[in-house]
Amino acid sequence: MGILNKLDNTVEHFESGNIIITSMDKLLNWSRLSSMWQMFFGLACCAIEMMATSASHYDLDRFGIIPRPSPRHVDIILISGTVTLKMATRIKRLWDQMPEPKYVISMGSCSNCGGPYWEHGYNVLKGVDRVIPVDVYVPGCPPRPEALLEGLIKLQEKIRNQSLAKHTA
Amino acid sequence: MAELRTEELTINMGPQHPSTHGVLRLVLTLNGEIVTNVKPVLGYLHRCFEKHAEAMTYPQVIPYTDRMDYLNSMSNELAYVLAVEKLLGIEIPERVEYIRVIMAELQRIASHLVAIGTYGNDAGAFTPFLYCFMDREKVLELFEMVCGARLLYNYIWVGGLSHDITPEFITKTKEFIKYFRPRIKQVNNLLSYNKIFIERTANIGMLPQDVAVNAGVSGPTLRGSGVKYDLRKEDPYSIYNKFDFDVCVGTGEYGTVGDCWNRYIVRAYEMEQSLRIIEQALDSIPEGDVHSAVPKRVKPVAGESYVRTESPKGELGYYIISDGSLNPYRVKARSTSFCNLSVINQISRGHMIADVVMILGSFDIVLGCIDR
Amino acid sequence: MENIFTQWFGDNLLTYILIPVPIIAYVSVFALYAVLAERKISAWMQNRIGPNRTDKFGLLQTILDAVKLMQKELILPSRRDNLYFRMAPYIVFTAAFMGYAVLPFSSVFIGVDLNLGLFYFFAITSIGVVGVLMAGWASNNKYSLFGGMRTVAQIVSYEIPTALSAIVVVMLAGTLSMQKFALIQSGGIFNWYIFGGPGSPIKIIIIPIMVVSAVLLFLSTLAETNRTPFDLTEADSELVAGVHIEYSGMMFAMFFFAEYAQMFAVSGIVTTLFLGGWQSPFGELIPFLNTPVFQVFWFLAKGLSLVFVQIWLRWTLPRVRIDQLMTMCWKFFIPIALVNLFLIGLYIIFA
Amino acid sequence: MEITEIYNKLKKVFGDGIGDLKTDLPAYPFFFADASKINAVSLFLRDEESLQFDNLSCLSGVDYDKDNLAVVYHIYSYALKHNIVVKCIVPKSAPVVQTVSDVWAAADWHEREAYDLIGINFEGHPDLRRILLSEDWEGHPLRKDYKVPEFYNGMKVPY
Repeated sequence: MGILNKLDNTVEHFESGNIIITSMDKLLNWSRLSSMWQMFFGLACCAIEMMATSASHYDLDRFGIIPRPSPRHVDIILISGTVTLKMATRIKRLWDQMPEPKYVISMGSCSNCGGPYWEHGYNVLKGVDRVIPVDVYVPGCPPRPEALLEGLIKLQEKIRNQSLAKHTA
Repeated sequence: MAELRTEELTINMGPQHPSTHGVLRLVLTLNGEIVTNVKPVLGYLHRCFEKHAEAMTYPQVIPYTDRMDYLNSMSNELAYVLAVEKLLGIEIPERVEYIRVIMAELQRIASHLVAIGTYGNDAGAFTPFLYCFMDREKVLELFEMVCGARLLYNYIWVGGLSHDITPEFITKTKEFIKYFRPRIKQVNNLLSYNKIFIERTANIGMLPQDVAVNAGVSGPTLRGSGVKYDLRKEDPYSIYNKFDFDVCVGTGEYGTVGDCWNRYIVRAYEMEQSLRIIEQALDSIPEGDVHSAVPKRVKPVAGESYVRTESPKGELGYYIISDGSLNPYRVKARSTSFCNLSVINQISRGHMIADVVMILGSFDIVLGCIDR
Repeated sequence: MENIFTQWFGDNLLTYILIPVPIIAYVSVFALYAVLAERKISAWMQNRIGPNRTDKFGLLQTILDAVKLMQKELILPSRRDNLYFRMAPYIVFTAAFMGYAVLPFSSVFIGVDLNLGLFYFFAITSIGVVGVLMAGWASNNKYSLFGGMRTVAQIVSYEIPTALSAIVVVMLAGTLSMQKFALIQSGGIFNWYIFGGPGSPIKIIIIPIMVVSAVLLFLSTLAETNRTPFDLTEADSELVAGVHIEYSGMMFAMFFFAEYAQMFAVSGIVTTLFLGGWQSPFGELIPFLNTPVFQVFWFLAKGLSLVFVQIWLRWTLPRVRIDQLMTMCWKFFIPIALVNLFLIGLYIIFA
Repeated sequence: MEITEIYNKLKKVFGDGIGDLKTDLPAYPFFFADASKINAVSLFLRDEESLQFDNLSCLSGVDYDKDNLAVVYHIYSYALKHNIVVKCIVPKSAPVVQTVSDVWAAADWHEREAYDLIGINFEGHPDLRRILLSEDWEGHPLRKDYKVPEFYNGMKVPY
């Protein structure tokens, strides 16, 4: 029921240059990109790096990213680690439980493509994008905190370029 | 008055739950707030380690052991490499052994810091968690200095190490020891001896000695029950017999021996002992070449070996069967958390939901280690 | 003294419409910036920086959070209890705000100076419990149900020590009007009720009692607002997010803001009862500091310091368990409060 | 106590239930035990005063050779500080081994794991379900002839 969803049907016919739409875009995008609440959710090795990133040394709170335990409160989910076939359905469900607009960051090789488990991992899902759509892929095994920050900034850029008027992605 | 109908409530904790330390799922049966049954459901992180090990050559398995228990990669590597070396029957230069011990002990500190920090987080105190992570970051810097990686190192090779340590590493490590001693006290003051924390953990989740031994519980979890059993002393591997350190056991300073607080405090004490070992090792480290014993091709004769080591979480064993080829025929990891976790149902019955969280935290489980 | 709006506009409808405006404005700004303050203070305590990307020092952070939450999809669980699920956030939100009606911000500004002010406050903040229980029940989620039940047990229990320790002051002051509490404590810091209130030097003997009562009141109100170490409603590590586990977007924001609004409301009560309300600590020594504008300053300064203490406690202490919480209430707080009450009664009779 | 002493003691009690002691391989010497007597053997190992094997360190299921599966027990004594390795061999056609989970609680989950990954049935185990893989998984992945399924629950399994 968020504003965006309601507007979806009505603003189709606006040109992208409309001044009201663009300044509205700026505000809404700014708010979305600077308060990306993250799901308190870790899968495997990368989760430790994710924790290290939100801890004192790197401090994700600078970007307004705070971990929330309930999927209803969050904007982004960091798939931090190997997604097994047993877990894949649960991740799909978690993603379904998140309210729109929602974003997914796939952190680390395992969730990008299966990582070191791509060949013999009979229980490993080769890439979380087979289950849920991914916005940003962060490579590395595990990615350093700096790499994760870079990925988050890339996601912020992506959000910054979204618009009410035209549908991107 | 008509009789009230009551029924037990089944509540599903995890796989996404803030305090299951990963993707463990616990199915709790509750009578009000009292837990009547806990059914752990594992396997949400089953990454087929053993299948991979059969498909890889011996050195190629080392990165997978890293990823098994990702909080103490060095100890995992060490255990696996010791098992392979036992199959090969090769002599290791003394310098390598010293460096391995230093790394394993630093890793123990890093792992215990995460254990303590997340345990504080489970209890609702977020600040100690970040304090611990701050110190852990310092250990990771040391690791980064020797092998370039923060979390998964692939540092300990069969017969040697990937890189030698530098004199700078030694000075930095000494600085770290000097910095870290007072920090242990700080964390203890902030968390371990906090009245609320003691109330939450003391006399919760009692694990009697005989149950612990019978269920294969090991490491700080076992020592918290008052069993003075540390493989570094009892069955010394590598060169642990050269160092002087104490085995810490739960003493029942608060609560009773075998409860959550005693399991927790063993870790805090152990960090101090690890510092002692590192100090001794740094002082007496001999010169040598860390690559001299690295075999060109790791191809052991047919046979099998089982090596147990004391990882930060407990007894970590690798059982390797070789059929004389380049790949292991079978590698079975006797993972620590797997055995430690198996007693959870037994000891958390009759406690409250909040206590189950504390009991789970006191085992210091890592799902990568449980599910492999 | 007359309310300043009544002085300006007379006793008519316009006045009653205007009086809540500054209060609501204050509460909104406070709730927004208390969230930011919490994040900043916790960051400093933990050797971090805290939000700093939105404007200078992250000043716009919570505003942007709010704008973002407005955009979020409102997810309604399919097996909810529709009416209660939708009503709950409003009830919690309203209850938290209504308490402000009787907070004396200054000698010339109070929402409404009821002669039963304190009673009204306790009554109205209890309505929030109903909202929390509704939310817990209607979400059709076992975790939120647990959160709801815990909160009810907790708040209903803690009302008793709260009221008992407030009654200590009521007995001394002989009134229930919030404005009168503040008025009585005029004449400097030593006339505040935490130091025994105004009166002859013999009051020294009740200072320990009053300090204990003040601490009791503060701790029990802490429990009533569900802050750590008593935040069993949410209890991240056990109940995931407690009652608001199923609420998304603005509905969640309302719970969030209500919590912060309540933080100041209860601090205001402690301030008014024990810390002299809007009275300047210098009393008549510097009359300039006791003008109505400065009174607002003193009231906010005292209230916000208590809010700071709440935040400080939250980021230092672990959480207690539900049975320990109850034990603390029924076995320690209530007996101590009763003894206090008895001793004060003796003091009033004999002194 | 030396491994030969322990072996002789066991041999005396169980006779044919215990196979030959093999010492020619690197690492620990081991002996085979009859899969239908392993429970009694374990109970004896644990309760006999001079043995006191109170800790089962590891229980591994192995795809032993072309026709056989094996279960390997690494047993230690905390009190007397000695250890033995016992193996049970069972044919792939009827992989049934007696459970030891009533002797050592540690065996409970290990046996479930061996059942899950290798497909050994433990007779008398109280709760023999899959532990790591999903309940509806087919096959036992650590068998050498295991073929990875193409799809599981609609998700493609191979890369």
